[in-house]
Amino acid sequence: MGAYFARRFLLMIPTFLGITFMVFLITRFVPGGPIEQMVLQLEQGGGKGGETGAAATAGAAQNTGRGSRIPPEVMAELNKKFGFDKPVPVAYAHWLWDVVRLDLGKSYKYDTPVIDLVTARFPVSIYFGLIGFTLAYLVCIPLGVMKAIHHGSAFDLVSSVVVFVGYSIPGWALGTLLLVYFGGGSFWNLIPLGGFRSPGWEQMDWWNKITDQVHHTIAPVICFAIGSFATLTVLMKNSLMENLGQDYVRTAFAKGLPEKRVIFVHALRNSLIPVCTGLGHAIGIIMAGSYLIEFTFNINGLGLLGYNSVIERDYAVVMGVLVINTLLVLVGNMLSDVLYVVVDPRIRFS
Amino acid sequence: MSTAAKTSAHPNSPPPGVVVPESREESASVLVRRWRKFKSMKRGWYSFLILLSLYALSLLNPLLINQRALIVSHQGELRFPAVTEWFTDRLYAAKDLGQRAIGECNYRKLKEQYDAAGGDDWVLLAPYPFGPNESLMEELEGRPPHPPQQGHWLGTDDRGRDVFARLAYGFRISISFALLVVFLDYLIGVAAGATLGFFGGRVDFYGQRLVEIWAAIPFLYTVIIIESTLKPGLFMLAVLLALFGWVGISYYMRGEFYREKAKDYVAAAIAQGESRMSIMFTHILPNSLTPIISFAPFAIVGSITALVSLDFLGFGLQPPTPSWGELVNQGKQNIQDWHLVTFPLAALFATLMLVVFIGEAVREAFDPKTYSRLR
Amino acid sequence: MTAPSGVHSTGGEPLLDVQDLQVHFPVHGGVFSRVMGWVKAVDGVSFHVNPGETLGFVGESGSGKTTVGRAIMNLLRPMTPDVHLGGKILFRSESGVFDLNNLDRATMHPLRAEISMIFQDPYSSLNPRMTVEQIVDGPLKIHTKLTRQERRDRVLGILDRVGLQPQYANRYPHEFSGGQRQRIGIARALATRPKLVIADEPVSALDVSVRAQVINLMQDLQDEFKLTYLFVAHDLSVVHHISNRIAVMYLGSLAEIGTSDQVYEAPVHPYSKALLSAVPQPDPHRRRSDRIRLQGDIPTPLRKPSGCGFRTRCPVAQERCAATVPPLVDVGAGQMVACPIVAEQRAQKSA
Amino acid sequence: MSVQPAQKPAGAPLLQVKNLQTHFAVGGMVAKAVSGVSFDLHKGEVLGIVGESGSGKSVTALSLIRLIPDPPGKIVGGEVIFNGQDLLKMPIEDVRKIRGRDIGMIFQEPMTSLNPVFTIGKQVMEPLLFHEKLSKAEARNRAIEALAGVGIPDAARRLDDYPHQFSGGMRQRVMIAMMMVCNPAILIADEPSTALDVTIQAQVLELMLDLRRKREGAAIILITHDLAVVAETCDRVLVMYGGKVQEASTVVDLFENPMHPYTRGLMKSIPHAQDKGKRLTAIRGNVPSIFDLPDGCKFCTRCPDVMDRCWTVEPELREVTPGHWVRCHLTEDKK
Repeated sequence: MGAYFARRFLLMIPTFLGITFMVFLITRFVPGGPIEQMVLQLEQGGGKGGETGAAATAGAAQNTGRGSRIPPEVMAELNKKFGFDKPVPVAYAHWLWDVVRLDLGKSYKYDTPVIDLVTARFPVSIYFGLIGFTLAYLVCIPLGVMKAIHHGSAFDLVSSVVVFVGYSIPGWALGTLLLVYFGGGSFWNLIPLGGFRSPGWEQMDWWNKITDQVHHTIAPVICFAIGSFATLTVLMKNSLMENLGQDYVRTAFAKGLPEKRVIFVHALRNSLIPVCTGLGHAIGIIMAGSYLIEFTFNINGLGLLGYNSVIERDYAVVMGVLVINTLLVLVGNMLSDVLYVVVDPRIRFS
Repeated sequence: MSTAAKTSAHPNSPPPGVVVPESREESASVLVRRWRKFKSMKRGWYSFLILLSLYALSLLNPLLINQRALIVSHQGELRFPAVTEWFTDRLYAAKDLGQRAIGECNYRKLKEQYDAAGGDDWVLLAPYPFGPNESLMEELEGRPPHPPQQGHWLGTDDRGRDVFARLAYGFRISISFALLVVFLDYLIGVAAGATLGFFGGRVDFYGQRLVEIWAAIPFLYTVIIIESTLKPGLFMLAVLLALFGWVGISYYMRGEFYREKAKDYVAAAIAQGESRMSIMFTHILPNSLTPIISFAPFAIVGSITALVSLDFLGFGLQPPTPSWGELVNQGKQNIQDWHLVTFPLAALFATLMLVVFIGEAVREAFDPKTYSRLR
Repeated sequence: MTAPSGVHSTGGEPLLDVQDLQVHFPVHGGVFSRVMGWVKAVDGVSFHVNPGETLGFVGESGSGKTTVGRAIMNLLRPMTPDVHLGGKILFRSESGVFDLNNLDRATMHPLRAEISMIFQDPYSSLNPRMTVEQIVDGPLKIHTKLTRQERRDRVLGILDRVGLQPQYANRYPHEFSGGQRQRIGIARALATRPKLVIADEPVSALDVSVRAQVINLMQDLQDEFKLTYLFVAHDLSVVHHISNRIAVMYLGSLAEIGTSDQVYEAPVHPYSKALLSAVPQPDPHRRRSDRIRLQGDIPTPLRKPSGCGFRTRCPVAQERCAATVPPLVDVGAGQMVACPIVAEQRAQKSA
Repeated sequence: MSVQPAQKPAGAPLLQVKNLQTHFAVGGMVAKAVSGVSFDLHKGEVLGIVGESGSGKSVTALSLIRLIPDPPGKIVGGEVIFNGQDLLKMPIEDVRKIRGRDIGMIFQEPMTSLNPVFTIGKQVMEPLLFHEKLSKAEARNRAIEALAGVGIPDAARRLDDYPHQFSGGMRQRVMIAMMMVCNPAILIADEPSTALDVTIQAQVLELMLDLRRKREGAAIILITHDLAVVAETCDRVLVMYGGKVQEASTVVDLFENPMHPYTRGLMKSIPHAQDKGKRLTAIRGNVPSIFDLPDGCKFCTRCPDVMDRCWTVEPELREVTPGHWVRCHLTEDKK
């Protein structure tokens, strides 16, 4: 078992290297990179910020061809700054060495260290993701258990329809629907158009702080939760039903145990194994969801940061977000393995 | 059952007039029986028929939903602008058909013009005479997006393009795209899983580690990065998604290969001297496809969702490709225009729902489980 | 090893001569999945099979009896990567003597027409997606140059011989009962007219009333086609019934080998004795009161006891049993026993 | 009508089964897995139920304590009288109080019959905690006792082990300990030794028979397909085929004088040492699927002595000689 975990842990290293190197390579060889962005800014008389988004990118891309107006010394300096003067492996090694020292570089757009940007946004993403996931587990596990126990009943059939519907609506799609219908467009005005908190939240009293936070939380959290709602419920149901048909359940009944004990102690304990081990992988799902849902609700989390940095070719940030994202996935997988060992004695002792 | 079966099941022949109950099942291969079972499940079967006919219909979109006329009779000469454009990309200039305008002919106006002139010339428009990429800003009043109205039941988008036309073309693209992605997923996943499962040992051990590494890549973000930089077309995007989508299938396949390989019919095949390839492809593969096939509809749901999500983020197919996700994105920017969000999402929802129904039926047909209860 | 003459033994050279066969399966572990240990499923087994006879192989689960059969069929290398095979498996083919343990795929290939196998599980041993005809035709297609029609005639002929109507040829395995499926398996094994048939628990999964049919069928076919059987089973009464000689295996080694009556009526090895005394008798008047109760379970082959594998459960074990692996010793009339203690007792008695 | 042993033991039967019927519905077809089985179980006896796959022997055993999976199974009729009460009509909660306390049951598959995520100790203690309301400490001691009693070495330590740390034979011992820990009056064993090796099988059967030593008057129902096991362990035996009892008698009587053609066929199918080399006398044909049973005698399709009326008229189970019951038209004629 020690070897198992050692192996899992060692595997994280090549995984991390593989992914980051691949993306690093891509950022090297595509047009519209940070140099072009800088060139563009220099040509426009410098200055940061200003026009952002897709328009700026498009402009940069068009400008690449005629960057010759910049003096070669300046170009060389720029290249040096971004490490473009070195061969890719060397540049990657430099970058990696910096990452090991927790230096993720500097965002050219915000002119701040990437690590600060990331640590500032990270709690926001985790806040929505965790609440959403907890909500999903809190609803789906009891629901799945109920469906298994009352398999074939009206309740089971009706809730199956709900589950199907949930499966057919991506979380962000539900989010846009909520925004259009409840965000004060042409219909009701029940939820804010997005954001993590209202502007001026810091100045509110504690009661308003809480209500404002809840107000901003409800819609995104529902969208987060719905993403895993169907799979989780069905997984729980099938897992329990499968276990109810196992021989050991028959043994438990043959011992004369009450039905409640057989279902909720013997069968449930076993059927929670696949559900529990999914918890670790949830981190990866939270991250993937955050790109879409933070984009939908305009929440300033890690996902939106990553999204914007891609659009603005802010590669230091792109790489930084990727590093964090990859690490989270890897830690999540590791967590899943640990949970597996904790909940299943067969693994623990082999 | 045939009489032969009867004699063997009952070596004693009954006296005349006595009917011995017999198994009613007729001889059929596993696949045939599963297909019959699938057909017997009404909801899934009808969903399948509906989706299949809609998709077939959508393949004829250029003849049904098109601003270009099907037939134009001008000065005794027949022209087929829709078909011509479909197969050759050739367009008719306005002046060639007697319309006083610059650029491509506007066939709706041409029809009005011919009708007004009352001559021998005539125009047969498509049933829904608006195209997916055609801006209607000049014809409609007000600024786009136009709300639903007479002639444009689903309104127009922010560039004045007909939403219904874009939805219909978007459907065709979504389904085609999903089928392509799932096909590629299966190609890679089955090959990888089968190789690992069949050879086992060190091949499997190191292969599995590689697969684990690959599976840990933050898929969506990486696709976004690649998308934003390489801007691939539909096929390359499908390949890109497939590259990240095959892992689950390979796990299933590997497991199935391991399970099937341990069965004695494989040992029998080796014992009789079958080649490795034959064992892999004619013996094990057909027997291990079952769970994979029942998984396919859900993979299609995943692919459609992935495409729409990427389009929504602006990293999907290149504009001006008609796309559901792009419409929703517009709707998110203009939340007072409810039709931009509602209709594409309704289309998405209905499509996914149909596929899910099919998936449920396929799963039931391929992997039937009877859950029993003790008390 | 000198050959004890079997009942049907035609004398002369044995058809199969297995010398010091070893089959060790690797156990992987650690970070890089290195080989951490070996499961010695078969550990130095020698025996021979004369043409036309039936050698019965008995033993409990984990004894390695099935692995012996699979080693002869050369099934282990393609199925299990890194398996270690030692010793020799000499097979007397029409074209000479081959060591099956050291053949490449190409050289082995033609021999597969001469050796075939009947499997235990009538359900998993037939490919569910193939019709009966395709299944029985499989070996013919590979090993003969017959035309389609000739092969078909031959398939129908074999099916008829094993008691299946020709109408069954186009049916799928799931449409048959266990006994019928086993007949299909036998038909497949006989399609190429092999000389040696390895029957791996061919009747264990069958209902009692059908079991006798299949045993009879196998005996009839043996007479008709001059087959040689290696009959692996755990049911001693069946093995005794069908075999000329019986080999008893325990934990990867042979405990005893001798004629069927020698082993069944007068076993010498303590394990054979215990095994026989444990077999329930279908006669209420002969209830055993003298049953030898073995203590404990069979040890796992991964952690085999040193010396004699049976010493942990053996009623007559002595200290020296832990020292060396006992060799097979002739205790008279060709009966070979791997136990020095009983061998000495025998010698003293007869002296 | 119930089957009586030749020598009636004193007192009322411990368990009376009357006309038990259990059906299974699969894919629109109904299989009469058990159709009208009746028998008595007396104190202190070992009753064997022998039959092949599909004969209904296991379903009979499971039906006794209502452990029939529903769907697809259903007990559709009959009575199972224990302590003057009909188990089939009782509220299921009351049956649960009898299971494990008064009637224990052992299953065939030792590998899957124990819960993999709980320790052996927890599982063996459960019946004590629920039926005898013992404290944890008391239950623990009794569990150790029980495990030691079935020959598990170092029982006190192994209490905290999980099932996968035990071999198949050891798991079956744990199973026996678990089902006998409350000293039940009846132990139902459904092929308890089939999945085990011969040397282990002997140990397990002996352990079970030990129950009678521990509790006076305890009875055992042993389900098996192996006539030899019956001969070695049982006092009385029912031979089942096609969901019906075809023959019932004492073991000695059955082996000395088998009357039903099926029983005779079964006995001749087993190789006997003295007949080595001879052909076995096999029963022709295959065991019919329980969905395709004939209307008349269930064995008519394979019977060597079949007559025309066997196809249409099912014979009654009759007492041909004292204590020896047979369901066959031939024995009717004899009488």
